[in-house]
Amino acid sequence: MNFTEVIQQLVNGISLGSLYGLVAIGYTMIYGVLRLINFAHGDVMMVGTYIALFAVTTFLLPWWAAFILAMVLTAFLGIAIDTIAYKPLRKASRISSLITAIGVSFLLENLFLVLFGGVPKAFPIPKIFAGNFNVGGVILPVVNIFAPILALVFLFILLQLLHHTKYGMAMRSLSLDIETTRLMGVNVDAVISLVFAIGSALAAAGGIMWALKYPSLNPLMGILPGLKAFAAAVLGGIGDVAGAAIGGFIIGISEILVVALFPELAGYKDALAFLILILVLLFKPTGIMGKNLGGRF
Amino acid sequence: MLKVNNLNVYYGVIHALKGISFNVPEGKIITLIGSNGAGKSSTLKAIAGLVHTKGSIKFLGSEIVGTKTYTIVRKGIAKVPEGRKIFSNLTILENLRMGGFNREYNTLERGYDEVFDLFPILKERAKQLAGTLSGGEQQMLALGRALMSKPTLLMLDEPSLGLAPKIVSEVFGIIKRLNSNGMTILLVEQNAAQALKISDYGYVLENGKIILEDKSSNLITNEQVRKSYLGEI
Amino acid sequence: MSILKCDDLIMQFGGLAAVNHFSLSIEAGTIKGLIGPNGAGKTTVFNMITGNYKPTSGNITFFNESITGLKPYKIVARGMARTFQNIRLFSNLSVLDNVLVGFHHKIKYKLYDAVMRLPRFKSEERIMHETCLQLLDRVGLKDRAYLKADELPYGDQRKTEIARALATGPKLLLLDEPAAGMNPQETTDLMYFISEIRDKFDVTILLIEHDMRFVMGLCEDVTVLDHGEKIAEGKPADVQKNQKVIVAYLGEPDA
Amino acid sequence: MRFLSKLLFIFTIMLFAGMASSSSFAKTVKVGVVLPMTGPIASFGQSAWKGVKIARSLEPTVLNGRKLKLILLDNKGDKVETANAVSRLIFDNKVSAVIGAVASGNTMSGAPIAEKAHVAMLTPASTNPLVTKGMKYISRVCFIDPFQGKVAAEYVYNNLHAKTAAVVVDMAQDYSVGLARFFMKTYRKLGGKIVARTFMQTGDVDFSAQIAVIKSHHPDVIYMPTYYQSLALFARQARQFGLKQTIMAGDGASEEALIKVGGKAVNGLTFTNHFDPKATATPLGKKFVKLYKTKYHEDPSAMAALGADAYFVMADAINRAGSTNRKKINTAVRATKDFKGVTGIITLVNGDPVKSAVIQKVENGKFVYVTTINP
Amino acid sequence: MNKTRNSLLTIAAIVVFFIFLWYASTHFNKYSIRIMNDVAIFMMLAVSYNLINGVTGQFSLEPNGFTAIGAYVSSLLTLTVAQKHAMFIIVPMIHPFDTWHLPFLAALIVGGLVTSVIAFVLAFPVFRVRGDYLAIVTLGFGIVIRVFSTNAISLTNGALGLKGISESTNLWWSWGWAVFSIIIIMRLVNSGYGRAMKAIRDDEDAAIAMGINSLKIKMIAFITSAFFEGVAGGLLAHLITTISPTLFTFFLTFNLLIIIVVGGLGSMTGSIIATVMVVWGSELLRVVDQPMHIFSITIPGVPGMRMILFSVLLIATMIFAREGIMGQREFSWNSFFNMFRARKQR
Repeated sequence: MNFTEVIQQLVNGISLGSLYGLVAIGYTMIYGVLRLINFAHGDVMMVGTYIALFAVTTFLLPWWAAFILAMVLTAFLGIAIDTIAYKPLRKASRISSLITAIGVSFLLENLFLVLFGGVPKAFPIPKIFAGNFNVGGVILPVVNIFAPILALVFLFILLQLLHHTKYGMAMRSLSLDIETTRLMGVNVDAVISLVFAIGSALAAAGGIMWALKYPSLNPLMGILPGLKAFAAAVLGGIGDVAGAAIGGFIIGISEILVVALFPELAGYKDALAFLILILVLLFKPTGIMGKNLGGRF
Repeated sequence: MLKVNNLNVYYGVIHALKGISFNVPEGKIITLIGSNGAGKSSTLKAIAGLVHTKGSIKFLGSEIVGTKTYTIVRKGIAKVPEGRKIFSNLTILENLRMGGFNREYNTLERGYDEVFDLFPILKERAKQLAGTLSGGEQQMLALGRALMSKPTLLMLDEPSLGLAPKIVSEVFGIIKRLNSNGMTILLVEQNAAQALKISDYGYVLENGKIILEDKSSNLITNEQVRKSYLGEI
Repeated sequence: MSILKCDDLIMQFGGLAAVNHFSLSIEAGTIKGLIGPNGAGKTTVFNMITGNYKPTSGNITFFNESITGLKPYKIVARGMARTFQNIRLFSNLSVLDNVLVGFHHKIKYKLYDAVMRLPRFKSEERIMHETCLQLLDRVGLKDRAYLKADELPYGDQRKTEIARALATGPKLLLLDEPAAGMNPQETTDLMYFISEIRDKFDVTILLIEHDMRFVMGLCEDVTVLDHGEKIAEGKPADVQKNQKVIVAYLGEPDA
Repeated sequence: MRFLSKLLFIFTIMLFAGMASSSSFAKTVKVGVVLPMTGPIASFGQSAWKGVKIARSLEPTVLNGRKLKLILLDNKGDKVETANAVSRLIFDNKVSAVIGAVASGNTMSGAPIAEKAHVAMLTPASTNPLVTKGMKYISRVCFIDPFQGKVAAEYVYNNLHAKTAAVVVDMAQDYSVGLARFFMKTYRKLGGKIVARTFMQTGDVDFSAQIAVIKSHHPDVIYMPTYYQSLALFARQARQFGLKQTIMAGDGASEEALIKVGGKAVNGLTFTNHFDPKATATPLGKKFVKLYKTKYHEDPSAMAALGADAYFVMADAINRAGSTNRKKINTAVRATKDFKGVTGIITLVNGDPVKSAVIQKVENGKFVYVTTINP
Repeated sequence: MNKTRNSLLTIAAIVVFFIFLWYASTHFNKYSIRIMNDVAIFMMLAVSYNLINGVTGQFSLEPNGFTAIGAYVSSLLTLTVAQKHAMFIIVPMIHPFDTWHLPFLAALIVGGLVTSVIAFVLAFPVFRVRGDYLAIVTLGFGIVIRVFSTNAISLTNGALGLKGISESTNLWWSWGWAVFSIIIIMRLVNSGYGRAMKAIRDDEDAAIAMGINSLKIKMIAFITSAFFEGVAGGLLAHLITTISPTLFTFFLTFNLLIIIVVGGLGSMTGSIIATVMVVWGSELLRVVDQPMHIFSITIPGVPGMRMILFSVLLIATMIFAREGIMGQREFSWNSFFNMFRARKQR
């Protein structure tokens, strides 16, 4: 493989990684606050892309309006899932909420299978995302550039939110000590809802990017990216937002590079995320960015 | 200002508070003393709405049993929790910001200034992570954080816990100063001598019941108080 | 004879010394109290002795053998057992099963004995059950043996926890605030209970307690801890009069 | 315990409902259908079921007016569920014959049950040669992998004059593995050269690495016998990264979604198929395509056509058997000769059809007919 | 006295059950027999899964991976040499595995043992840390196994899977193993080891403080689970006679999770009841996929409705009936008789 190709693959990897990263952020935030592995998160991403699809094809909205609408509606879906399925179980054992999360995941998948069928739906790509750049032989599809930029912009906004707004601070303090956060006069339930809203909206954003890059939608599309994003979240030190993004990049890049460098191992790609995860856990159980403090975010 | 009537708290099988009643008049320092496990912390938690409570707590005339903590805080009750519980991964300024969570944005700066006036050391280290502070500084931060919500009633849970004697007297000095500026204070302490010295009125708790109440100046010399602490048979 | 010796223990958490240059020695057959205000580092000392924490420096010897840094379950096998500050029973198990767990390290039958229900398993389990019921009888819990632990009243939960610790066959028993959350009557009962246990089971006891009446009435020897350091040691009556102790507890009257 | 009684109550209601639904219609002929309606391969089952339903509305009765009742069981694309479903149809619902399943692996887990019970099992789309091998009661209406692979190799070598080929194999699909193997065998025999072999997994969406490998070997053609989901995305990315060679595929490409998802990138994509809606030679096929289009506003996919053929062949066999006797039906199924079905003229030999393959191509966003290759 | 009575009753119940099996195997239709086989295998899986998840309280998501290992190992061992040579058409099987051939029972046991060994290797790093890591690693492990079985063609035949596996599993084998595994696991649970497992579940620190080597006990539970899950995988493979990587997705694990939670985490009796309910119930629920005729009203069938209903039931169970059917209680003859006695008195 020559230099151009390496660069080419690296760019591909970064753009794939940014999608994992966006989904992983939601995982990590929800885990940070509730210590809940939200298995339905990948399916929330799927729902987000379907909303965007219908907004564009059925309601004929311009793409940017459709994307915003999808993020907003998915945010409400996240809040609804939390309120209906997880909130009654706050004080129950963690395994109960985990199983509920699995149930929600099943429900979303099967509901969409029945409603919209298993045949993939094509996602219409707006003109501005359709083109390519060619930089010295390296072909850069617009989406591949746009996805990491968008991911970094969202990450930046989120970090600003976490560090410079009172609700962001409340999220950080919530992940450390719920009772004391209550004492500050914070409506903790509202903040948890906000966490679900942000996580879900980012998942929708990730899903839409996913659909722009791989414009084939089906109700089970969220499962594997969801699991890999989760691996990314753990890899980055679960609970750490920037870590989740980094974990996403690591997994995305290594998946692409391993296949590119060792084509014979292409089949093992899906196992890679988890093999990396197992290795990291062996040597640094708290993940790459994880500190051994109680603190998160 | 605060009227507690027949307050009961249960933790599973443990009946932690067995129907206690007391008053906190405006502008005073009231202290609850007693040995560990007597129910002092439970009382404060009950007032702050952190535990499931039976009975009545009236703050400025309105019933607050059953309301959410954030409503209670907005009404003007702040609590400095036992063991300080500062947010160690937030900076000092952010901790103060959390304390002033429901405060209008334009009054925040004034709030910071007030706290920094009281605790100059915090100003110097405003951008540091709170986890790097020493025990005494953490206690000051916790106190400052509580003040940020502009409380009319400040509750302190064991502010002297684990602090060196010199720092303890410093903290109590500040409490006294706050009071003289008009703040009503409900203080829970194991360090009875100090607490009684600065307070106006005291209640002695034992096993979830109030066994004694009197003016602090009287309690300080009371033999029974001494007994319940050092135990004499 | 001194059965437990702590030499110059230091325990640091992130640079902060929770326990500083702490030394202790316990004579066989005594009841020793470890007291001090909240946050003084008493539980940390316990956790070091029982192997939950590895001391930053210092040495712990038990029957003249070093147990510093040994895993907790290995220390139990050498004859030390503990209870917890806020009772930590196996809440879904019966009282009998809770106590039987205490016997675990003495089990000699192997996995296959258990699975095949070989005579060795049967006889050992039978003996264990009998011993256990006897133990429960001696601590007055026999009629509660088949109740679930979390269905017991508080006082009995405390007794069960002590019985469970006794089942491990300890020479040294560590009790972390046994009287916490008890009313005066229960506390008095517990005092008799503990001193009875010392005699019946021939154990040495080290206990942390806040209730001074309890400590003064029960302990033959008291060590006072404040800010991770030992500030006094001796007979309860002497310690009670110690000015440093009074200050630690009641605060400096004229600070 | 209250919870238990509630659940029991729910189950009791379901039992009654179940009995109610199975006890009516004495004069019908019951045929079971096992398809994946949920789960990872739900799209195939759903497509096939559409075809079956259209076919039934064209020919709802058999044996001079007895209604043919279809009992559809979902196998979730799972082997255990398939075995259960086939078993349930045969022993519980007492069907006269079974149609299904679609993926070869699933069909093979149900096949031994039908075989032992002497019930005809007719699969619309299981192309693996092993499905019918050594079986007396398992048949199919689709051609088999070796034939398709061979046809593709011959077409690529002879008609497209491609001397070198790269092959992309979906390691998770026995279908793909099989086709690739037979393609390569024939292609090499013809004198072609396989210059690159790359792998993927069902569900993969990113093919940039595979594309890079293929690109560096400059093949004349890319043979990618996978399903349309991967094909569409592969084609998009291949065109994006400047790979301009013709992509040759198998019948897995035949689904409108290929064009919808693939867009312009799939133009020129050529594939072997069971049938072409525009080149249906039989009257039945024309009727079917017409009705399908009015109902679903799109051309039937090969999967739908095969589903329909499975139904038609089965109905025809029941008519010829003249009874609902399971063995007789199977004999009739197996004796199908020159049946003018939707996908062509079907003659079964040992359960496998001898029938022509169609070469199709995508042009300007439409499937167009290229040629028919007879066996 | 009660003890002898109870063990006699247990033996009698087992005998009665096997007489029933004999009756079933000769009189029931094959569909019912198949469902009974499924129930037995799932029961075995559920009970062993419950050992690690419910009894020991370690949240693990391993069954699909372990079942796959057992299924592959035992199938590869029972397939004849000729079958293997005929089946591995892409790449021949690695020597000397292709020459090995064992009878059914031996193959099952070897399958279980191999699974146990892998469990040991996996558990060693994982049990060093507490918390959700076990769940994550075992979940990932399941995916690794699936990917491995698709790609290690020279060992597993890849996506083509294995076919023509002898249909050796019948009611005797499946229920024999199910009863055997239940007895073994119950005996384990009702021994000092089981008490230690429950102690770890309730409070690991306290358990360690009582002299329990928690790593060792967790290992015992995990490896025992693994063994029986491996054997169950073998039984499953020899029931449906064909296996391929897609058979062992985490849907299998989730199904089992549902079973043990609905039954009551930690209760073997609960798992047993719930297996029957879930496996049989999901077959019953098929009616909602089809048009229904109740009192001459026709409700059109929606294929897939079954899975939606299933998910909703699962969520509802967790919210409204978290304890499951049995909580942590177990069936015992004494309580059985007490139930009647109590009724009579009323």
